[in-house]
Amino acid sequence: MKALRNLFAPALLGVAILVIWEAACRAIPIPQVLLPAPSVIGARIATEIPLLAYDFLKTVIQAVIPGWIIGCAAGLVVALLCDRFDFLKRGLLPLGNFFSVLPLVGVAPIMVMWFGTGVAPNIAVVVIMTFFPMLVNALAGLQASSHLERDLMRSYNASWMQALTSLRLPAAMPFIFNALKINSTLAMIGAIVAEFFGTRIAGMGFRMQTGFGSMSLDLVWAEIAVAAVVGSLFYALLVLAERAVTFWHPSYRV
Amino acid sequence: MKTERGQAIPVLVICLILVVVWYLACIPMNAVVAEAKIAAAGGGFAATLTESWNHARPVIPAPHQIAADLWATVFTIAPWAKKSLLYHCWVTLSSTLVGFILGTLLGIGLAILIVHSKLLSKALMPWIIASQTIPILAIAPMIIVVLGAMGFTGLLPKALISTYLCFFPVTIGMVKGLMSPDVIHRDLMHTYNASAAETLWKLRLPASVPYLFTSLKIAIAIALTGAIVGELPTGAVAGIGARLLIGSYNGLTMMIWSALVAGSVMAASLVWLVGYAERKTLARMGVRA
Amino acid sequence: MAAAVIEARDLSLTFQTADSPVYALSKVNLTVNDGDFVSFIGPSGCGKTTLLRVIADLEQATSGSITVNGLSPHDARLARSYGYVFQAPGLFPWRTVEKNVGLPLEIMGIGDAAERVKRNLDLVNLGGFEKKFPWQLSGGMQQRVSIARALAFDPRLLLMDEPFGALDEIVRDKLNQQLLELWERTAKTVVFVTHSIPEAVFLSTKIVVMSPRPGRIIDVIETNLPRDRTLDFREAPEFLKLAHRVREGLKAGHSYED
Amino acid sequence: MAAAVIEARDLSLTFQTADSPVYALSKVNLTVNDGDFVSFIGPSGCGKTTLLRVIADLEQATSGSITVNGLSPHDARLARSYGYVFQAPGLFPWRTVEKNVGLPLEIMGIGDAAERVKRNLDLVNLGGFEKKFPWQLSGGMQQRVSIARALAFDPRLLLMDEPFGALDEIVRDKLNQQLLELWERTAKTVVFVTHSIPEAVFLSTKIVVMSPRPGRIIDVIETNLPRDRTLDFREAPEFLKLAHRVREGLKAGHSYED
Amino acid sequence: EAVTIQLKWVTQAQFAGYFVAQAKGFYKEAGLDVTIKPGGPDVNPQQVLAGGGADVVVDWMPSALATREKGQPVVNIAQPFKKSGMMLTCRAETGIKAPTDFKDKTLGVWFFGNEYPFMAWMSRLGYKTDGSAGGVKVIKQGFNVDPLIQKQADCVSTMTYNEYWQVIDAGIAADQLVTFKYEDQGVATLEDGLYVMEDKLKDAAFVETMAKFVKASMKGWDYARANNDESAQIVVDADASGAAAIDHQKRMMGEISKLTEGSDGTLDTAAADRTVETLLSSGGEAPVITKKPEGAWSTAVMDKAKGM
Ligand SMILES: Nc1ncnc2c1ncn2[C@@H]1O[C@H](COP(=O)(O)OP(=O)(O)OP(=O)(O)O)[C@@H](O)[C@H]1O
Ligand SMILES: Nc1ncnc2c1ncn2[C@@H]1O[C@H](COP(=O)(O)OP(=O)(O)OP(=O)(O)O)[C@@H](O)[C@H]1O
Ligand SMILES: [Mg+2]
Ligand SMILES: [Mg+2]
Repeated sequence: MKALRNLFAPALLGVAILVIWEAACRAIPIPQVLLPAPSVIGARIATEIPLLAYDFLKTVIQAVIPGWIIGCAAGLVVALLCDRFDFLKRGLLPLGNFFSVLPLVGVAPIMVMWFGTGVAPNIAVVVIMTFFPMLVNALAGLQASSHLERDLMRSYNASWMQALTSLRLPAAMPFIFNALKINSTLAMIGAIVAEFFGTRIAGMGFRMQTGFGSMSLDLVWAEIAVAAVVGSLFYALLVLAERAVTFWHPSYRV
Repeated sequence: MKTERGQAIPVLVICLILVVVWYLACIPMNAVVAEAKIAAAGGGFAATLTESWNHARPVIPAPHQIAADLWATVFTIAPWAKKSLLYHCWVTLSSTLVGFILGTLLGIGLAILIVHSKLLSKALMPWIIASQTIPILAIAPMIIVVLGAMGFTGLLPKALISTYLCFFPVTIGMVKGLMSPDVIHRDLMHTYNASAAETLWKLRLPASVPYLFTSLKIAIAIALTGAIVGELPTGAVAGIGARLLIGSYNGLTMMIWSALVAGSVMAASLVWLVGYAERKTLARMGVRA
Repeated sequence: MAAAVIEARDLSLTFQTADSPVYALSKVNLTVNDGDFVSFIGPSGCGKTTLLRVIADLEQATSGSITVNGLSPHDARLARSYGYVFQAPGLFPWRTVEKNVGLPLEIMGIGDAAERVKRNLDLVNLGGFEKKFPWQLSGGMQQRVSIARALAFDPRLLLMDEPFGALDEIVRDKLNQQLLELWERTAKTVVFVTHSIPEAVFLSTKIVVMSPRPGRIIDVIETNLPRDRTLDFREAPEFLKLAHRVREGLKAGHSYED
Repeated sequence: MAAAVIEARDLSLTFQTADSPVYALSKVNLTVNDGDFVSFIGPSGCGKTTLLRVIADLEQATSGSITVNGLSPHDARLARSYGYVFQAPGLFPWRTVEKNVGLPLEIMGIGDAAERVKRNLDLVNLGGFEKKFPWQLSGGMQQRVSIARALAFDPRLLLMDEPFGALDEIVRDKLNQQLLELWERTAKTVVFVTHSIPEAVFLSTKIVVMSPRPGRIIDVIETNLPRDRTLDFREAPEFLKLAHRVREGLKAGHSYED
Repeated sequence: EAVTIQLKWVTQAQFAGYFVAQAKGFYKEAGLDVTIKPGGPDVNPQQVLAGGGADVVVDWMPSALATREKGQPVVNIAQPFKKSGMMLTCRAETGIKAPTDFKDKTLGVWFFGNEYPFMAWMSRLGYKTDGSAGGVKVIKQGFNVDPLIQKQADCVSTMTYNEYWQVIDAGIAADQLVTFKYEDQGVATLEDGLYVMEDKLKDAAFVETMAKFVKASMKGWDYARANNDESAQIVVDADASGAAAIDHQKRMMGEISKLTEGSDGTLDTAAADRTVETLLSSGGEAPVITKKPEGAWSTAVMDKAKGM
């Protein structure tokens, strides 16, 4: 019941947007090749479900999820290494910043060169995109515990690992979840854009690109709609997980 | 401050390790493209090294090749000439900065709205998230065309793409940050019957500073990505993105790599700048070292 | 008879927690008149803080009614009727001591802030620490800063939750006297939580003894002592009699649980 | 003579702050023997917490020397020689009460955790609150959880910073007695910060009176009272004499600053 | 009069005619103020045309026909390119000698609307392109020839005037390569033509302007053919990215000249019909066009231009 009420407001806004969009497309005939009306897109989605499902498999299951997991894990691990070894923090971290924006456009073709024509380069692009937000957030999060709490762990002569698992990781969770959430959308964008530059001839990005080429803008928007729904669900799952893990954070005790 | 002073040596050591690994990696990675030349040069160890480290179209160029190209495009050409890498860096940087500033303002503004209105947060948040799952490269051409038709060309469309990409991390981070003040502090403001604006200004914003800067670091990196992506549908006439694209299109490996290096250096500098601002701000706020 | 500043009728508050509900307040009846100095005393966890928070509109009662200055707690809060000293100092870490004390003045737009800040910091004997940040202070000093902060805007009603808990006897005695003087001079109404029986007896016109599980009032003692007391008064027989009565009440409350 | 557990010689500690340096400890000399119960008493801000933190290797002295169990504080900390009750509860918000108390046991890999947690929670009278989260407890209850946490792993040396500050007299008396029993039974060494003169006299074998600006020791009083005291003992003339001496020392320390 | 032209791709000798006409003042002579917008992989000229960002665009016919079928009436007004420059380039060592050898080979293909002639060709050859055995394995080729150089593909798509030479530059000698021109395989489609919105042609003034534009552009093309080296330099100068290399542009200019040779801008309707036929036979899950287009080319502008 509560979930339903929570859905009501965004749904209302969504319906409003769609209605305005549809009306605009009818009133001032916006060229179909620029922006198709929602009704047209809806019709296309209805007829292309198998194709959309196939592209979903190719992009989300094969590239987004593995890439997101590897990228987030890598960011976290490097953050932990930097935290553990001061030498790395001083030496590696400034260099880590260099990888913050390896521009997709340049990296994607290189990834194809390095990782071949399969799904690997797409995963690699997602990894590169998601790595930095996690690194930065995890580092900030690891600093988030209070002095008193850290002194307590010191008084127990807790090892670095123990302090990490009992105190610093839990305290870092709000930051880590921020990264996971940001990365969930970045991973979608990354995987799709990687397909623009990749060699595979299936997937949401590929379909969008060829859709452009053949001026099937309705197909492009159908894929966009799928991306939006999938991305939002992905995000919603993370919000639920966040609430379960960081229930103690003041932001949940209004 | 302490870390900065002690940074030079670790950075150098790590760089050195990277360079060595890089050179070593060149050998197997360039084997495919270089094998013919290696054979032509008579094979053997020396030939393998020289050919895989000096191939004109390598899978991965050796560091000195990139350095040479950087030298040629940065230092031997006037910075305003269009063959100069500096010129292209500036083109990208300018739209990055505009996009970053707009994105930060938008991100903070949205976060403030979301924190203050349950209804808005419920109605807006899903759409903000959905907006981020739309691959920007897919709609960028449309945005550019529409903006172009409305008379906006040049810097602004590219900056808007940056904005679109970079406001999101700021919003997410700031929503958390603005909600992070301790219960006792919120109660205190409550007892003063402080207005929402005062609570925001005196409590929520200061408490959100660690979240803000973390978000800004990510946002500025993403803004740069956005600016580069935005250059593609605008005819890729100038900027790092144009260099990457045209380098890639014409098979100019070194041009791609030096553009990549330039982009990374810019990104690292920008992130460093944000980090510097963070340290200064935190010091002014009396945060314990 | 003076007008009732706080009037609680059958006030109950139950916290719902994951495992079992906590009955923090149960059928509390209480009248605080204008100019009263009321102390709450009772074992840890008996609902003193909770009652104070209900008065301050920081917690909503589950049942019963309460008025503050004749208004609902909500309206009273909107009218900025009271100053609250929390049980923990709750200073803003990014503000110096003087900025922390000046916070309510900024928010309420009160002038002569600098002068007020100085006066109240001197009152709690923290002159010279204006520019320090909270983490550079000892626990007791932080507590004193929070007292200065609540006094700074001169509220008619003071709600103080164990303000002197972290202070040594000498400072405590001094602050007790200063608080008493302030109260006499300005005719404020004070609601005060303490664990010290002598402190409660020395300061109060009315002592409310509470008991836990469920949190409730088991005794209300009107002291009827002269307003101008000195510290020596603590040796007087009436004083000792009252203290004894409070102690007995407390014990009775305790016996209930062990 | 028993071996010295803590031995400080000319210990000084100065905090550098943005405006002026704070002389938190100045030429402190102190010997704590095995089995001693030592109380630090002194005005707020006189360096009690700082001294405790130096012993615990949480703060480095600027000059002078100190040993703990014959080791440097650092090595003593590595040997997990002490349990520390901080001035603030410092509970982890994501852990329930029982998990908080069990934390040191987890970290030190001590078995029979469940039993120890239960025993110590009962000791501080918090049976039934095992599953609550810290923010669901009153201030005094949080403080008691942190006491239980420090006792849980049964350290030979206990450093306690105003552990009973937020507790009412009755609970406090009870815990005083229990602490005393524990101390007698296990022959622990206890270093204890308090603001209550009766508490200090009642519990201690040695009372260290401190004074601020600069933080220093102005008197060390060996009580030489029998080990098995009961609460009534607080009426005894020796008790009152000692209390008087402590009070005078405290006043002397104070007079220095006002 | 102001005219904006949107190119299909980045600044290079492929569009030399327009840059030359601009640089040599042919447009100005005709009383035109022309803005040339370079394109790129993300620019769809038809979209720019629909969005009002350009008056006239350079595009390939398949894309234009697709747009037309989607309800956006664009019309070919002139066709400076007579021949297609598209081909498939294979490494000789793969053993490919004829189209019959493609079986189970990996072929790089450009998508983004350029895949249809290829698909038509394959379906004519009887190869499946869905990756099943006995067919060909298709990979999407980026806008360069890396897959061939790195041996990720056996053949890649190239233009005679551009990518082919990148292969050569990469150190693979011409005799190690086998090429198949689409022109020769009978699956060529018309490339760089000029397109405008159909309804605008009703406006005589617009037709007049376009006629001037086409005439001046063709003058540019003639000049470019006659002065290859100078034109290449003009292109390099016009490139704001600083990436265009003079040697490469000179060579491209030479090849482009072969494709524009003999064109005065008039569309060869037979070639256009062949394009339509090829596209209709391409099949696939998203056919570019499903029916024969009506009125997709107009002689109005050329007629006028010839009369000037
Ligand atoms: N937010 C909450 N959620 C659940 N239970 C709570 C909450 N706040 C307080 N309680 C419970 O309510 C009871 C009363 O708490 P309260 O803080 O009023 O006690 P108190 O009298 O102030 O004690 P102390 O002297 O220790 O500060 C306690 O049992 C406590 O566990
Ligand atoms: N980190 C710090 N930086 C600067 N000054 C500090 C710091 N910690 C403590 N001080 C100062 O050192 C002095 C002694 O502080 P300490 O906490 O030891 O006092 P205390 O005796 O424990 O007082 P209380 O009874 O109020 O807890 C105080 O004046 C305090 O301002
Ligand atoms: Mg309380
Ligand atoms: Mg202290």
